[in-house]
Amino acid sequence: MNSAMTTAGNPAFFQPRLNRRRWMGRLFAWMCLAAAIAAVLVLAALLWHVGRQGASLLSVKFLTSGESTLDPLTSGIRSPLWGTIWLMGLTTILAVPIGVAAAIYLEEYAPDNRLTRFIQLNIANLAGVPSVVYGLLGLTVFVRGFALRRSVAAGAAALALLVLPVVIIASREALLGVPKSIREAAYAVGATRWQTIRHHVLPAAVPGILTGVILALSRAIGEAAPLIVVGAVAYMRKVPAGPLDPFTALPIKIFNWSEMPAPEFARLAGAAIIVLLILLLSMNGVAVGIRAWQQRRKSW
Amino acid sequence: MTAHFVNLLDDLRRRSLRMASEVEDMLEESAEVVFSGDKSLARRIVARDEEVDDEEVGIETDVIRLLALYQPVGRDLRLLATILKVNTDLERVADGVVNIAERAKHMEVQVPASECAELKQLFPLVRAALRNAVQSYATEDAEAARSVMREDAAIDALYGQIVRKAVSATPGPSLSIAALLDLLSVAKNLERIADHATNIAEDVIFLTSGAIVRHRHDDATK
Amino acid sequence: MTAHFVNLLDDLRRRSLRMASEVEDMLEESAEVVFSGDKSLARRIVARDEEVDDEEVGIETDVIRLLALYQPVGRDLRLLATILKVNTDLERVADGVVNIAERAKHMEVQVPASECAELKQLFPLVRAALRNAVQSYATEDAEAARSVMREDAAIDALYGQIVRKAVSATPGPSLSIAALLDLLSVAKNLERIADHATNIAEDVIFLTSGAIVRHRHDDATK
Amino acid sequence: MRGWQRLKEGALHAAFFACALISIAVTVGIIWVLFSESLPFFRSVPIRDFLFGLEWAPRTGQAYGILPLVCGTLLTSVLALGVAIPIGLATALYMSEYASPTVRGVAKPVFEILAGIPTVVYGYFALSFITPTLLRPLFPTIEVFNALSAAIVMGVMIIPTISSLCDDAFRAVPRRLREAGYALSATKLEVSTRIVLPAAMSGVVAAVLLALARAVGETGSTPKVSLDPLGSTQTIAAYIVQVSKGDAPAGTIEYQSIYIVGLTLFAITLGVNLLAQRVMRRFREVYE
Amino acid sequence: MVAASHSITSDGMPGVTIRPRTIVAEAVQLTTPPAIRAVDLTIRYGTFAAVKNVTLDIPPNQVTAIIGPSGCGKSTFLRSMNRMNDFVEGAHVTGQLLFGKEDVYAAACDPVELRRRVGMVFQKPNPFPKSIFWNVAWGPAVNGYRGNLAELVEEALRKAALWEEVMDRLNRSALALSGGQQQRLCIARAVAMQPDVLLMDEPCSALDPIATARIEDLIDKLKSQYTVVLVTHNMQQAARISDHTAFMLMGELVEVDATSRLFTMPSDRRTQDYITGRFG
Amino acid sequence: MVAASHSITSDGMPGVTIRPRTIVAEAVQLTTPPAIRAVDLTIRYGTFAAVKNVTLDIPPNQVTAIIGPSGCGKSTFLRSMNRMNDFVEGAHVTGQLLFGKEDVYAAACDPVELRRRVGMVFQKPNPFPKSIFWNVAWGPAVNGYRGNLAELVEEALRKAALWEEVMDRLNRSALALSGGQQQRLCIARAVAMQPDVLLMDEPCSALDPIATARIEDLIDKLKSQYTVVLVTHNMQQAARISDHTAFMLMGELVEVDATSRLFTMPSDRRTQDYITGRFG
Repeated sequence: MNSAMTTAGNPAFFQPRLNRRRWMGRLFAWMCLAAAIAAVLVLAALLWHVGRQGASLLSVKFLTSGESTLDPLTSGIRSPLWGTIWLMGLTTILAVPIGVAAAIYLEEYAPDNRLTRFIQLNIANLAGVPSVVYGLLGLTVFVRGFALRRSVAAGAAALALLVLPVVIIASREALLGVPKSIREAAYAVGATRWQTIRHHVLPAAVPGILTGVILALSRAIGEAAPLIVVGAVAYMRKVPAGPLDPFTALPIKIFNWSEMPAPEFARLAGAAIIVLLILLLSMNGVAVGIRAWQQRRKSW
Repeated sequence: MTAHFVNLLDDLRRRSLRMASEVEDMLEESAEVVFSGDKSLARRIVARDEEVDDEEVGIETDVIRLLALYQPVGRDLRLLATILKVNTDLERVADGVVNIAERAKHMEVQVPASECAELKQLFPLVRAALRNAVQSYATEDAEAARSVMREDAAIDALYGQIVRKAVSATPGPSLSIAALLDLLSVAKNLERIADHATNIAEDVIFLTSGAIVRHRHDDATK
Repeated sequence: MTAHFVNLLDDLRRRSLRMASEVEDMLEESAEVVFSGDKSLARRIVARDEEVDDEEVGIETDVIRLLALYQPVGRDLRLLATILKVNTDLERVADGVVNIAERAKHMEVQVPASECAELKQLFPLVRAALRNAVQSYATEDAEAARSVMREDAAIDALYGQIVRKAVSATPGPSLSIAALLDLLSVAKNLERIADHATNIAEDVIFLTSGAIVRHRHDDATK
Repeated sequence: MRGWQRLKEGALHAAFFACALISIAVTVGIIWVLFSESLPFFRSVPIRDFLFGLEWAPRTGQAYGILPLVCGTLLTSVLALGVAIPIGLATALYMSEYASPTVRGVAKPVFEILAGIPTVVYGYFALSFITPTLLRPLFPTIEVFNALSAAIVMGVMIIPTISSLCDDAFRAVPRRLREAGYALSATKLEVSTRIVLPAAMSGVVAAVLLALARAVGETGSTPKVSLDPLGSTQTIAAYIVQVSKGDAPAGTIEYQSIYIVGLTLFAITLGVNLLAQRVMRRFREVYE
Repeated sequence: MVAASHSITSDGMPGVTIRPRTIVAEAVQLTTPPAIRAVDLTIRYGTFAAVKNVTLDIPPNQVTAIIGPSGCGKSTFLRSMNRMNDFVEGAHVTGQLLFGKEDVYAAACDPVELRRRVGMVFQKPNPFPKSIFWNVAWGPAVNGYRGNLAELVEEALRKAALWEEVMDRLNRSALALSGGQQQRLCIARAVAMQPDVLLMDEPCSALDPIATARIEDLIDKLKSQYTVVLVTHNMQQAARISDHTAFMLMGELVEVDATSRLFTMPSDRRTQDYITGRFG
Repeated sequence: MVAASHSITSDGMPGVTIRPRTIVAEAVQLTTPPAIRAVDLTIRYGTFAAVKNVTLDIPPNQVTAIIGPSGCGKSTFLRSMNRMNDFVEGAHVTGQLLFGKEDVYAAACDPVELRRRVGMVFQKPNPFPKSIFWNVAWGPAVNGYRGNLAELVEEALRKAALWEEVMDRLNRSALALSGGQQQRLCIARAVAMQPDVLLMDEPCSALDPIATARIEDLIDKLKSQYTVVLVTHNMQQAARISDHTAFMLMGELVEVDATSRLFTMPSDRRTQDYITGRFG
């Protein structure tokens, strides 16, 4: 390095103290790792605790039988499970088409004006509104206003409104991820706006939209508060036969059981949680899978 | 755009070679004029020179154009520079040929054969020099170019002989001063044409090796 | 990198102008040799020509280098092309000057003053032509260049006069054929130097306007 | 464009626009519902008492001061942030700066699972594990429904929110900035804390605010008013759930109170969210 | 409608089929009428005029390059020719832009139809994330091409000098191609629409010198069949491949000339300064 | 550790401080010892050899350009000189890379210390999102600079020909500068560390021709004080600014020569083909 040519300045002015810096760096890295591990440990503790409480109660019978008032430990989760399935189905049907359509409008059609900016700001805020408030909205509008009473439809409608902003935001992100150059390419070969969206933008965004939708639903599946407010019943043996029937749902049952003082209810809650978590994990798994597949495919 | 440029460069090189063979032709014809006194042929040579002049300007314009548009480097640049230099030399050769033809045209009184012997020797030598130089240019053969440069000495010697003979000549009725001057002028022009042939050979060496050997013949011809 | 290139280009141009004034100097000195017969001066001219030769090669190398490295366009390219062409002409002028000095050196028998009258006229004309051409090159003045081209006719006329006088001369003890030939050779070289001056003027017109006016003096000098 | 094509384009445009307007309808709905249902509340309770009253006892029908509820909510949330910020931030730094791609590939989904676990599960975890197993040995006087365990659980619950948003913010810092740091003879620690962290600071702040909003909005534990974390507190969301569970008949003051309390919650979260969005926008401007 | 695209005249709008070759030359100094003619064209973004009073003829079947420093408006000008600026918020055009006899900015002009006839190639290769075949075939298919799609695709790929390289993997994803191949695919895609004019917006700026050379060779070949307008900030590229060069500066057209003339004898001082790098 | 850095000998490793000026010139043909010397250097990513057996001397206080087609290994080679390749997963180096007398890849060499003496400028301008002042001052501050920071910043900005433009807004964000100014700021930032060598990885590829010209002028000025190694895929740029040019192809060093020689008389056929664009 030819110190003869270090004409600029005096290197003696530097005091890099490399050893100290190296040591600090290592310490910091270990601290960060410890924090990450702590977070994972909590998850492990939670799973371990839930598993210890509920695993022994799990069986096919647990899924298919109703709640027993005589012996709590023979109770099953037939009606809350079906209630949850009903809720998810209806929520998807209500929220996804509207959410995706709104996202398409905002990304592909909307001019950059005040109304658009207001809609965007509004959606971002809706996403942050506590779920309980959606419960209140559902209670007033659907349960009483539309006279749906305390039905699956009312609960699903409230949940649909709850996930709508999340679906819109996720879909917008997915649409935004489709490069502008693809749209330009399509327009440049004489395609109309809808042709461009239909053939290029949507297909490219579908994995992202799907991931977003699944994650939004997996948020909805665990919500208890809005359903309680809308008026899901805590105790019910029947399975809803139609959208206007009363219902209960897994999280409500868990909430209900976990507040009971008797220890056997804690075990029941644990078992129900395992079922709920398995549902959730499989949905998450699908979403993660789609994302991984999409990232491998996407190379623009 | 390389393909396009390569074609353009090749076209230009071929144009330059065509001009070279045109000039060779003219030199051949000028010998005929000198020894036969064919005046119409002399006029044709003058006319051909005008074409050569036009072609010289055309080639030079194209060299500048290619330099501006394609910004060549390496061998391409050397080739363009060579074409430019050879171009100038060829134009000067053509000018020399015209001079010879003009002289020959008004050689009213024919130079006696005895005085012409060396000139008759000089013509083929110069023609060979030019032909070989052009040949080395066409084939980009540095060895051939070096032999052209070596042979220039013989031409210079022969020219010196002609001059010495003229200086010691006695002008008289059979050999007017005018005729003597014409003869010397033809010889001088031939000698200069051979110089231009040498220049072309030098340019060929530049083309093949990038070395400028002008004014350094001793090294180059080795 | 423009700043750097602009400096290099300017350096090269100044080098070319320095070479031009060197050659002008040599021409001036050669007149002295012719009319005073100063043999040591003649030798100095020959020595200076070697420097000019080296400088010519140097400038040409640099032109090629700048073309390869900076790939100039527009006026920069025209300037480089002009430098290249002027360079060749200057070297030829120097060669002409050397020829004159060589001739003058062995002008054993001095040419009688009567025969020299026109030559004495010719020298300053040619010197003026070269000076004006170089001047127009230095100032990039197309108008001055055109006037150089117009003035070439006078030089050609004077040269014709010298030739005609020589042809009609009677060689005798006071005027040997050798002396006559020397005289004619000096005149011829001067005439060719003037031609090169005209070439330089043509190059200046190319530099300023991009037009190649060679072989088309009628249009250009208007 | 053919005629029918033009028509189709126009119709689709209108349909998409209508869908976008639904989101506004939802907001309008929320605000209208909250206001219209809570207005009758002020017929029986003066606004001054509501805003500045220090006691919240709707059952007894006398005290309707919102402050205890807000305090309870904020106490729980701030405690939760105290747990979540250091761990979340350190985790995010580890994930984005130190972890190898393999570790990342495993850890990232784990954190996503953590983020996806429903509130009820965390509530169950707090009630049946943290309080009896972890806290009771330390603080024997602790109540079953206490603020500390709620805060810890809430903190754990929002760790993934913070770490994931911060991780995104750190990764949005272009690689070339890190390279610039290393090329200036910096160590990894210096690059992480003095280039990446400041560059992503507004993203970090936005993440914290969003986490706060989430904490505020979540159901925690149940009644009583105190600033003692070992005692039980009541949060706003929990109050609404509690009243709804009890099936209060429409028209009663208790029923109206859940709307006014919901309005308060809505106002707080809206404020926090708007702030977060402002910060976020500034963060995005830096790189886009 | 263009001559070759007779398959799509079925929409019963024959009124749009004005063909440039039927014009009686109004510009007498031109032997052939210009393919595109801008008359006093000004393009504003809000209050900022990106292109100011540009009047320029684009001669048919030649390559016209537009050069100039960043932000000189060259790209905006190019994109005005097939109305890609429509997607830019607040863009506003005054003056005339004639494509043949038709005013591109007249109310009667349908941009979708226009873009079919004025193809475009972009700065970064932007193939669709589809197969190579469908990249080329999509445009014609969507526009109701009723001939043999496979033949059309082959022809377009041949014209884009890509056929040999991809003929045995037409069903593979276009994204697997190299950058240079992708850009040639984009050219093939544009060519498959049988346009009259090809607009190219810095088509090589994302490519390495070797891929660039291939694209340049290709453009040179294409100009016998298409009018090419090329925006580039690479002056050497403009010099190498264009027949005409227009120099723009701060939204104004400073000089337009035959390329060989502009690069040896620019008539405007600013052009001189720009091409010799003395600018700014 | 290297000679100039005697301030860090406090770590008790005096044995490493061999100083190059004590060498009895081992390479007799060189008047000055090379600033950097690669001896049979091979760099692998996994099993792929990006750089193969390169032996090259980088002469001090001159500009050495490395050219070659994409993927020829030129960037990898450059980044090996200050061990920026350390951050690439699976990179593996064999052979020697000598910075003065010190083997850069020896266990005793601390890359953090090395990078202080071998600065780097990247392809895209990458200023920190901090003020202009702190962009320049950050590196020295982190490395315990004990002089007057303000003076150092001014000197560095002056050297990078940026002082005049930013002197009255040192506290404004560096991101508000134009691309060309940002790149000069990055050069100032590197210069402020008082390095011996400046590595530049296509420093102008993201800039327009005008900004490029300014950076090139700047590099020309800097070479009197620094050894500059420049990777570029713009051959013209290498021609314009470098004193020496090395041509790499598929990881191998094909030819290295004085730039003017390489661009007029390349000795290798492949170099000839590459510089005249006949490659590939």
